[in-house]
Amino acid sequence: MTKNIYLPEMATIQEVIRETHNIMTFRVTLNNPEAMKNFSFKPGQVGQVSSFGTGEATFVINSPPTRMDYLQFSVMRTGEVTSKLHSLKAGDQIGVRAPLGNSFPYEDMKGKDIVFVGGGIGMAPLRTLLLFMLDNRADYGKITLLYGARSPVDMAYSYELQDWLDRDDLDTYLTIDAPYEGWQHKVGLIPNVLLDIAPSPGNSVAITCGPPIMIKFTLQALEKLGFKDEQIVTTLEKRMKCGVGICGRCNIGTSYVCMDGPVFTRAQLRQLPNEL
Amino acid sequence: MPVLKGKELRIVGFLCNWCSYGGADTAGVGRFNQPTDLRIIRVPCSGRIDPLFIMKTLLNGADGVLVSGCHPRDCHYAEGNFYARRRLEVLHRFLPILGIEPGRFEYTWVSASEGQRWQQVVTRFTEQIHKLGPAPKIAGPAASETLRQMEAAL
Amino acid sequence: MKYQQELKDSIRKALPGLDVVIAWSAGYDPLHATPHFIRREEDIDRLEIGPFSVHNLATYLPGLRGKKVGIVVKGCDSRSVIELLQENLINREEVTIFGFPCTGVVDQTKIRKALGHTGKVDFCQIASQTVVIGLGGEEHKLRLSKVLADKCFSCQYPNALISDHFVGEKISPSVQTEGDDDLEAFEKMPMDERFAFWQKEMDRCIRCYACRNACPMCVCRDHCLAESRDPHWLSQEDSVRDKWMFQLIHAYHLAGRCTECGECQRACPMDIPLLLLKKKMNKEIKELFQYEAGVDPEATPPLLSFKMEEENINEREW
Amino acid sequence: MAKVQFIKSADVKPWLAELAKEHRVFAPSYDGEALLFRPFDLEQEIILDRAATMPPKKTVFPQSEKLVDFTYSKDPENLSRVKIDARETLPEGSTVVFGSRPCDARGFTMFDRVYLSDKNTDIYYQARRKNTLFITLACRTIENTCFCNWVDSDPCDPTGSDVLAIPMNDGYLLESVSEQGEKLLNSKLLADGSSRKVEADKICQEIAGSINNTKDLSQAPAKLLAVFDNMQFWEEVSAKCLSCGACTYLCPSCYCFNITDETNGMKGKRLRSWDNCMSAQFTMEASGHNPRPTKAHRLKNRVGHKFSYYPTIHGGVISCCGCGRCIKSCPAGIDIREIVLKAIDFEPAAVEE
Repeated sequence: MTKNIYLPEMATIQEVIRETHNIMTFRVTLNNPEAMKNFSFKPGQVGQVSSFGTGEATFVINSPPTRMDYLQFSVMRTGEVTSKLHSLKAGDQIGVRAPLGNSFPYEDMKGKDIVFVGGGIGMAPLRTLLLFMLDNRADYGKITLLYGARSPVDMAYSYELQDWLDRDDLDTYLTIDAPYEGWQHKVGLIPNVLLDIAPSPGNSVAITCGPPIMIKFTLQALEKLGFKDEQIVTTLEKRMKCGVGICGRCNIGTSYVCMDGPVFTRAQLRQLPNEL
Repeated sequence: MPVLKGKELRIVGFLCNWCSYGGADTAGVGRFNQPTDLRIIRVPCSGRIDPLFIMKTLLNGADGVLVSGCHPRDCHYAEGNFYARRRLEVLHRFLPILGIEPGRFEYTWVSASEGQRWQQVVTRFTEQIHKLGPAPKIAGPAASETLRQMEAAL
Repeated sequence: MKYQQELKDSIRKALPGLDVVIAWSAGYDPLHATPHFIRREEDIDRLEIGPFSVHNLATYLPGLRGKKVGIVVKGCDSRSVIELLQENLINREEVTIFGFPCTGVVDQTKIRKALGHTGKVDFCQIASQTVVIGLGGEEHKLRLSKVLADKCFSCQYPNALISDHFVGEKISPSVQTEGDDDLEAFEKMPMDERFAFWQKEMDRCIRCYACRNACPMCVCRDHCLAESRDPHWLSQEDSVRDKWMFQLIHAYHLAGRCTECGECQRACPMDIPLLLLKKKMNKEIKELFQYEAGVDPEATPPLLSFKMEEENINEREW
Repeated sequence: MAKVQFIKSADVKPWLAELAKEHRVFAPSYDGEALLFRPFDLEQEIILDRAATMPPKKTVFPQSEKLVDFTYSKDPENLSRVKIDARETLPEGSTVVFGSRPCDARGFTMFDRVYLSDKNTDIYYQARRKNTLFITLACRTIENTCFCNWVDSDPCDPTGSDVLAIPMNDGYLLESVSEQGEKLLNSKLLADGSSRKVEADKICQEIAGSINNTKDLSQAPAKLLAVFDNMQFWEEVSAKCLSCGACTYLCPSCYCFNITDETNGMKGKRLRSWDNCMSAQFTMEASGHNPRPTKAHRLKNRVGHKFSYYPTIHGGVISCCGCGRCIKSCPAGIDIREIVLKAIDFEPAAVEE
């Protein structure tokens, strides 16, 4: 029997974490124990999460494949589906169609230094890869994380940040846009802070994700630091419905973000027509 | 208890908060006998009623729609019902082109103190709808599902 | 069209001060014209006006705000321009209006109906009152009056009601009555037949919204509630109820604003008689408020105003 | 070896009535002024001498179909818990479409490459596609808007059909194309047609000769990409576009859709319904950002998808079957042929300034 690509797996929300005023994190398990046990994905892959009656929306699975107690999705409230999801609580039922899309080229990154640059909710896709790498620490060189948000209260995963800061095998920098009482980390826009930190492009890969305006200037900063197009990885977002390359809306020329993405290197992006 | 004999019909009433809803309340407090076919939706003002509410109600299978607001010059918001009057009159005249009998939709004014008048309005409108009988229904699975749900809600 | 050259000259003179002039040119076959956007001198030569100039070009105006736009209008189109001005949806100083005396436009559906099908038209000539159409090697003659759009028979405004440049001599409205009054006939039908009629007609709607997008007064464009999830007026189901409801939304949002240009019905690829709903609405508006949309740039549409005592509303009678 | 049968014109309806005992049968007949593929009815006049207003797209790809049925129910153990039961709803039964045109039937082959790819199978589409048979009528009249010969097809093209019917003066020569099609040709109303094969071939040749000159579109994929960033080009060709969905919804090869949920009380359904890239909502993101904000961007995608992206992905096959309905039914008279040719002929102006 061919799999029905549109029928979600029923899943239960195990835990809801309020990250910021508009971001909530959901830890979910598939109801079918067999399906949960056999579930496998690669860092960077996404899922279509549905609240039945409202619809589906696309989120990255931001827990790493190395920690399979639950699948984690972080949801920023922007539209109809995300608002509905924000009203859900532990024990509620949702639908999940996952994994979808491509993943970060984590195999190619082995042995390299890694620079993560995340802004706001853009930290979610980085988190899956970051944790995956930390769980396979020996495979990678120096890992640097720069995570920025508007203000301390806009920082997601705040409960994990101290761990990351404390780790010896991870250089973590946090930044906020404007000074804030009690803030002990960097202040300034992500691209500027990135130039300050000035990670060496030598044997590095930079992975960046965040709002479009931040991406734009971060790419410029990376270029200034000497990162080549092949060394920069980012993720794209588009309105998606089917998630499997059929419904026809997420294409940029011949590339379908839901199938060929969401992860692209800057070199690949340059090959695409300009329609972001 | 229904005043009228036979099966209840689906009648929807859009009542303004300040006058007619109060009027209906007054009628209730005064224990005036009224038919029970009417389901009331309270709105802030008759001027809030988009005529499309009424069209959608009728297309979804209601047998009748009654709108009641404050008497002209008595609107809580000064002029809401003046606008409403124009819109509703246009709708009243437009509906027959769709094959919906003119009497299935009426609008009137009842103040909060007019419990007696409310009783008369409801009774008269319900009688009028019963005379017309159940409204013709749109065929098709989507429409019948709505009807089934509506039936269950009554 | 005898004023065509004069119109071209007039446009040529004005073009340097304008970003674009919207007119018509020949379409994909001899039976069709198409909107023509004149940006350069050489584009002017392709301009053609005549009985195939069916499109109401006023539809494009709200989307071109901020540009200096010239527009060629038939009498009926000029009413849409006036209505847009009335509602402050376009700026008078940005629009240059070219008018001409219109002697009527054809209704493609009527031609198709008369000839069976019009897939292979070789040529079409219109001489005085006769249309000669070459169809797959055969020649067909039709009386022009048989294929003119219904709206042309009752046309009160053959000359643009508002214009900066008017070419040709103004003509007086023709008082032909050859067109059937389909609304009157329809209103003789019993209620249950009307109800059944709409169910049947609306069933073939494909929800392409050509009716809406061709309508010069449907100015919400990309923000139409037909596609809104919140509020959720319409479902995505393929149901007569939703399709019909959309037409009621369209009709009611045009109450007191519709100039009866007929673009909704002309644009409908399924030939659904949508104009009937608008005609009915306009008839009632006219009776109630003695108002016609798009005639007076200073007038306020009737549903945007009120009178303490309405002469023609006797709601207390019920 | 294909089965070749002959049917007299007068026997067509009785034959369809026979087929209707086993299948849902659709044939073109008038609904108002629109010629549509409607359920076969002996009382209805079948119109075969002109192209239908709309292709028989709905038979395989309904305007709106249910993907999932779901029901909410309170957990009796714990009333604050709501259980959801979601199940798929697959289409059943078989369908025969009579009188589709070669372009109509070929349109579904554009769907096939996407819906039944090696990566994914759309089982709803698959169920209908497998059980829908096309008895396609070769075209004797070539309309002004026809251009199937530009896109590697012709008026007698059997691609995507199960039976090809060639109109003769006294009836139709029926040639099976697929095995399933062959099974349809067993009626007593049909007679062996092999003796008339030569005559039919001649008719096909005549038709092919009468079609407008073909155009070479092999440069289209590259040329359309070359003008991708030239917004002035796209603004000019899309100036008269009204951004409605008539072209896409009448297109035999436009396959995009939307997925939405509808609820009614404790029950609901997930629907897949036609969507079109001409609509601003198509790519509108929840944040308010729209990668295709104007009609110029959207028309570019439609033309680009058909004549550039799809052929690039799918071995050069243009995702347009040349039926011309988008031209004929466009309320603004946009001619897609003109746009493609304009892009092919477009020479970037010599370096300015």
